[in-house]
Amino acid sequence: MTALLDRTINSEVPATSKITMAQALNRALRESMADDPSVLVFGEDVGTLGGVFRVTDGLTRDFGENRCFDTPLAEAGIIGFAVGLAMNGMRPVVEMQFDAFAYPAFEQIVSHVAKMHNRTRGAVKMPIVIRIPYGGGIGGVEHHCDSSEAYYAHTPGLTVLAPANAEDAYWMLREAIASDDPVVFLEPKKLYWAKDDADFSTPRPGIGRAAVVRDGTDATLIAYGPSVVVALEAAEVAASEGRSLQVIDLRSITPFDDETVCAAVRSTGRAVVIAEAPGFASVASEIVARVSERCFNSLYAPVRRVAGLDIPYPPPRLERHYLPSVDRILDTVDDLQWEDA
Amino acid sequence: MTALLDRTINSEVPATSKITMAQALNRALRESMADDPSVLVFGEDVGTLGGVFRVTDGLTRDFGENRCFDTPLAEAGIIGFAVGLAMNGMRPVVEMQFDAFAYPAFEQIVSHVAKMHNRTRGAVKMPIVIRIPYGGGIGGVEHHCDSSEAYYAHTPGLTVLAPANAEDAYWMLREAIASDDPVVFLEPKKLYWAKDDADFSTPRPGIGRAAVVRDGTDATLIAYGPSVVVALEAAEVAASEGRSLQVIDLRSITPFDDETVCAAVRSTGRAVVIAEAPGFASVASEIVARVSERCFNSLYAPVRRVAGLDIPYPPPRLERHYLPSVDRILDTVDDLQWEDA
Amino acid sequence: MAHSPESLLPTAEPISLIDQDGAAVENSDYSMPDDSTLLAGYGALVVGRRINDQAYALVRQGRLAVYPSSHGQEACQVAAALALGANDWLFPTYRDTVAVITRGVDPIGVMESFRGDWHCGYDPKQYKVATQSTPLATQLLHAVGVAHAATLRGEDTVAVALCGDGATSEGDFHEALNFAAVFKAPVVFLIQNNEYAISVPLAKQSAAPSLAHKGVGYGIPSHRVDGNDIAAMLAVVGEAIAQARAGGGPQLIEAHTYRMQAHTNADDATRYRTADEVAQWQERDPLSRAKTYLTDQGILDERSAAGFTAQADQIAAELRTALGAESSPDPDQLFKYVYEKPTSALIEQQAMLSDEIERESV
Amino acid sequence: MAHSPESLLPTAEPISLIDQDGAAVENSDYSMPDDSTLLAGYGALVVGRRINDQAYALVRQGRLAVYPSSHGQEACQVAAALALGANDWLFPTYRDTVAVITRGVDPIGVMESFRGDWHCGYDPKQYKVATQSTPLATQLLHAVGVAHAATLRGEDTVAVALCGDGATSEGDFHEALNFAAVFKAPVVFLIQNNEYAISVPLAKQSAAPSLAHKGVGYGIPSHRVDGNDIAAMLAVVGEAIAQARAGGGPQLIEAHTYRMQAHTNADDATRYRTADEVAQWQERDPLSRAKTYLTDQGILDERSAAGFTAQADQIAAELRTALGAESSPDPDQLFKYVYEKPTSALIEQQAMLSDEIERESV
Ligand SMILES: Cc1ncc(C[n+]2csc(CCOP(=O)(O)OP(=O)(O)O)c2C)c(N)n1
Ligand SMILES: Cc1ncc(C[n+]2csc(CCOP(=O)(O)OP(=O)(O)O)c2C)c(N)n1
Ligand SMILES: [Mg+2]
Ligand SMILES: [Mg+2]
Repeated sequence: MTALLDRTINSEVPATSKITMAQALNRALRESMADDPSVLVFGEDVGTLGGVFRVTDGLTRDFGENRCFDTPLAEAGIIGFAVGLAMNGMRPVVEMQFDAFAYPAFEQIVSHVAKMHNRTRGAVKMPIVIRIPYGGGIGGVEHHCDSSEAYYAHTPGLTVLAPANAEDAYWMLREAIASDDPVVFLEPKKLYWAKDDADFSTPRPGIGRAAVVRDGTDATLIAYGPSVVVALEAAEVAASEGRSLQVIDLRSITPFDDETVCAAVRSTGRAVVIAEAPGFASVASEIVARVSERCFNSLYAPVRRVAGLDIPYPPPRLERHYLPSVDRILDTVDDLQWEDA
Repeated sequence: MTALLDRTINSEVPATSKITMAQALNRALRESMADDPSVLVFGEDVGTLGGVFRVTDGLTRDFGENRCFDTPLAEAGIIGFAVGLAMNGMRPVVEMQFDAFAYPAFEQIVSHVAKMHNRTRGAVKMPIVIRIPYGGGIGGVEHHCDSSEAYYAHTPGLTVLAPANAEDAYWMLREAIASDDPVVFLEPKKLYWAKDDADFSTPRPGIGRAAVVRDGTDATLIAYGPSVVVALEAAEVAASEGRSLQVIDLRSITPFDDETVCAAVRSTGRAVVIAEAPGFASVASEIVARVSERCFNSLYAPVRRVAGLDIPYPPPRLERHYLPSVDRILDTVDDLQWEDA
Repeated sequence: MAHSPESLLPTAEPISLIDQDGAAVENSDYSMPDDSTLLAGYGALVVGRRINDQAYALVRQGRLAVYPSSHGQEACQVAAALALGANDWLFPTYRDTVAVITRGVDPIGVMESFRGDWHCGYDPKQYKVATQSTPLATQLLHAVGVAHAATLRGEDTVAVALCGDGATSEGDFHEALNFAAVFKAPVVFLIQNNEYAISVPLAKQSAAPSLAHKGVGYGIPSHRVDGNDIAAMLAVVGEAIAQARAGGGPQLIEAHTYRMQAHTNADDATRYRTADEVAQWQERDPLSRAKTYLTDQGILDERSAAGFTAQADQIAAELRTALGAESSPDPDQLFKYVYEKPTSALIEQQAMLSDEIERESV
Repeated sequence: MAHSPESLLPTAEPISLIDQDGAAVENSDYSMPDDSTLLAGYGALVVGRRINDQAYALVRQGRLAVYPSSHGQEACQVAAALALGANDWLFPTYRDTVAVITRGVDPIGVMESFRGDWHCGYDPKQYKVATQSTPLATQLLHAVGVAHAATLRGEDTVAVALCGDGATSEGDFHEALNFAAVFKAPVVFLIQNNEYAISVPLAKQSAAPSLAHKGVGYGIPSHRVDGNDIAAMLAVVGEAIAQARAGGGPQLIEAHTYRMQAHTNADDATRYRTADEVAQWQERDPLSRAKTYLTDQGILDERSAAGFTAQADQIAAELRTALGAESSPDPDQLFKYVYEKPTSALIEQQAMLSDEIERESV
């Protein structure tokens, strides 16, 4: 098995470049596999096919069937198998083919992946990464567009990450694989093919750190994953209308970066949280609650949400009405009691 | 099968009485089964044994094996089977033995029970009640004390109810069974054996309605399920210390009664939300977020939470540190910026 | 524990009544369906093939968002639908559009989901056809529930529940077969083993002697059949339904077939299988062997062949017309069906959306 | 698809080497374990029985919160542990405390969970004994993972994974057997069929000819054994482990046994089974028949019998002493192990709790 270590890395992209998120993730997987022979990649169609989104493209070819392989079609099986592999020295990186197809694995994730470390007083670590292509905006049919982060974020013991650009995708996945804690790694499907400039030489802030991705003074937009892109667009439009919006990319849902988020909101006194998932009892609720609790005396207006509607994800031809849009964000910003300021 | 309709109801308790919540639930099941031959009760150990909490005691004896029966030990199976029965004219009332043992059924609940009505434009109704003994405070070992309401409340299409006393348990379960929407019915385990006065002649407020269970003027405690009892205790202690706390029993988590909750909070200007589940991305977060969004201009202090810690539910001998306590509630109330009022 | 273990096991070889060259095959357990049944089956094959190919074309023209084709599997599709009685239920997957339409569901309604207008475009109760299930194997449990409800009411409904080879690996497959066996529910589980779950070949899915061998572990009689042989499919599915209806409890059928096209339009099958392999299965095409046999036997003449073609032309034209037209699903539907009555939160959100749409259109 | 279907099926009758009267039974496939193995097995039975009964008593005295006893199933417990090599892994359930202790785990550590001090009181990696799993059948998948990791590293570890009859109905049972078969993982699945899942009898759990018949559907060789016969258990589990270790892939064993006491102390078994039924199983007690056989054969003499009793007395005394003492688990543990390092939110919550505890104690 150690022979695999010597294999030259067939990274299909240079160190800094315009790159899609899918390619950046592929690069992260390759480098992690090359660095550590205990890293295993498996799931449905991740081997020969390279995954339905091609994130695992070429890994079986380059690292062999023992390192990257297809499993039988059973998600609880995949996660439970990963738990056992992790108990015995491996670092599994598994793919759930689409968000809603992780639900069959819910018991294994909530009752074992999340709790094993705590259950055994740290004796058994769970260095598992569960990659989940998530969210909508790709015209997908039912069950292919859920934003399921709240289910995981509500479960103590899980780290929940969501990158919003290729560079973060690379660095965050590498960190997730290196972490001894289990990580639910949410990959925004609609950003898989977006090309970004990415720097692979300078590490980005670690797990648990949010980033201010646009400065602004009038109000703070707080977003993560696919919604960061929409928030940035909204801030651009707002700027042209004379309003200066700051944008926070949360990056890490748990652990939550209270420090960065609260400092930002205190600096503007107004905030809007943006997320695709249905708003009720969601990560967006948490952010509104935390910020309202912690920044109360700095707020000029209630912290508001632009979340998914409280409905099942719509069919393709209606999804645009569901997704947070630039207009909906700007309408909400307009509502932030500016007259009281 | 219609013969079963004629069966005399063997209700073991008179119409108004001191009664445990378990007995009140049993009565609701009996009466619903007697009224409607399409009501079926099934799950693990609910037949001969009468359920591990005896909520289904005597139902097989009195209504026969076709109406109340044990299933094989498979929770996805139980829920998926219920979906099919509901598609074909039945009204299944199923028991998940303990909260954490509903997780294997997560896909069936989230992807089918919650969505079938919407998927078929209302053509296929899902009149299913999923009874879940939930929450802690009974010295239960791991997996037997989870408060899992956030997972369901975050899922559009589900109605999520949690009674806090025997009378509500009876009326709410009857309503849940009568509802054509699927209901996750959360039964606080630690209240199963608490004796309450219960009136079975006057219906209580319907699904979607919260209740003010104690009047008060200084601050509002918002709770549901097992936490209502603790909130009432806290209000009692506070009263003796000269502080007047109003208590809201939410009863219905979804639909959420914004009207009652917001009217209450506006009347006091301060609020604390109390719930056993880990606080992060929880129902408590939602309540804080909603109230902060909607009552901002009436608030003298941030809306605070006394929720479960963000940890896996502790082992029996440590659970008291986890659960919302009277002291923790009163400490939090003390913190509500009284000097600013 | 009614059945002896031996009686539960499938035959070593799949049951076949017409071989791949169109010649009849003797079988001691099953006889050839009668001429009119075969002819109707063949007609449905012709129509089914056309539906598959028309839908595929509509995807390429951007009129449908997705279409998982059953090209090559039409004998399974047609038999599953034609063997049903009026009160029986069908539980299809995303792949089983031809079965759904053969059962009589309005083709335009069926296509609503593939077009992306709504999740399911027909009323399952009207046709006794469940929604086309995407979450694998979940529908098998629904079939058990529907069948058991009928049993409780004393009705003689049978449910035929479809799934793929890959779906047999899911926990719900196991739980469904076990529930059906324990409750003696009249369900026929029909596995279309088309050799692949997207890119994953059967050998990576199971190490069992055959998928039909799974039945014995539940006490369910099991059968293997050539899934590209319409005669064998009609005979075996028909007999299994009869057994289930007669109180014999659930039945398991594994139909050996092949998905001739990619998993969906989004898939590139050349990444995981050879043209050679596909060509071999081309020889076993369900339509051509049925045609040969029926023509040789004088059951199919030019007139009826032309009739089937006309039927196929008509349905294809209907699909083109309906799907060629613009549609714009009403956004109010988003809020209308989440619950029986929209909650106050949904009414607020609907008002917000209406307001947005109004402002957009100004 | 290496095994022929016939070779996978279990024998019609459970394998037995010592009958319920303590007489040897001829078997063509398995021979009687050697004297020292049997003697060690018997000693472990005596100790195991004492552990069960002592723990049960400690529950009644309020020293333990719960204890699911394996009284009556000790032959399964002991065989599962004794058949393991040093590098092998055991995957127990809540019921398998005797197996865990027989394997060598510190009894006081094991009891920590039943006392309610912590979820798991021993280090699984130190003993190669997984945590005692409560969510049914979930641990079977973990066993497959552990075994496969060993295979990937070229180690010859075998995992023995335990579950009950009821747990075979769970989806995870199915997925575990299938994964094991497909990856040829060296796992021995040992079902203790004790006739009940809490109150639910086997007949409501499965309609299969036997639970061992489930193996064929995965391509897994399967075996039935008298679970109250320590000799047969040692032989069959030992041989299955040897097969798995030799590259034969996973093995499935159904051991027929009976839970003599209630499900746990919280259960009332008289609600669902008769005293008569229990009495019949009393006759098949695993200890008495082993004792008769070993005494008759002159393998067990008074001295060794006394030695075993002394060993049992000692462990019972240890349990009484350790669990009689007051303990107060440290609340800081609540925050320490949720993640490798506590998050800032956890540090805040820990500070709040410390402050509360401090004020309480003033
Ligand atoms: C629970 C679940 N997991 C994953 C998927 C994604 N998926 C859709 S089809 C498919 C392959 C199914 O293979 P098979 O059961 O053989 O049916 P076929 O497509 O070959 O007809 C997969 C993995 C899904 N729909 N549901
Ligand atoms: C997933 C899950 N569902 C339900 C339970 C509750 N429960 C605990 S033990 C048990 C019965 C298990 O029966 P069996 O597998 O035969 O094992 P036994 O207790 O007889 O040893 C049940 C239903 C559980 N622990 N896990
Ligand atoms: Mg397939
Ligand atoms: Mg049992």
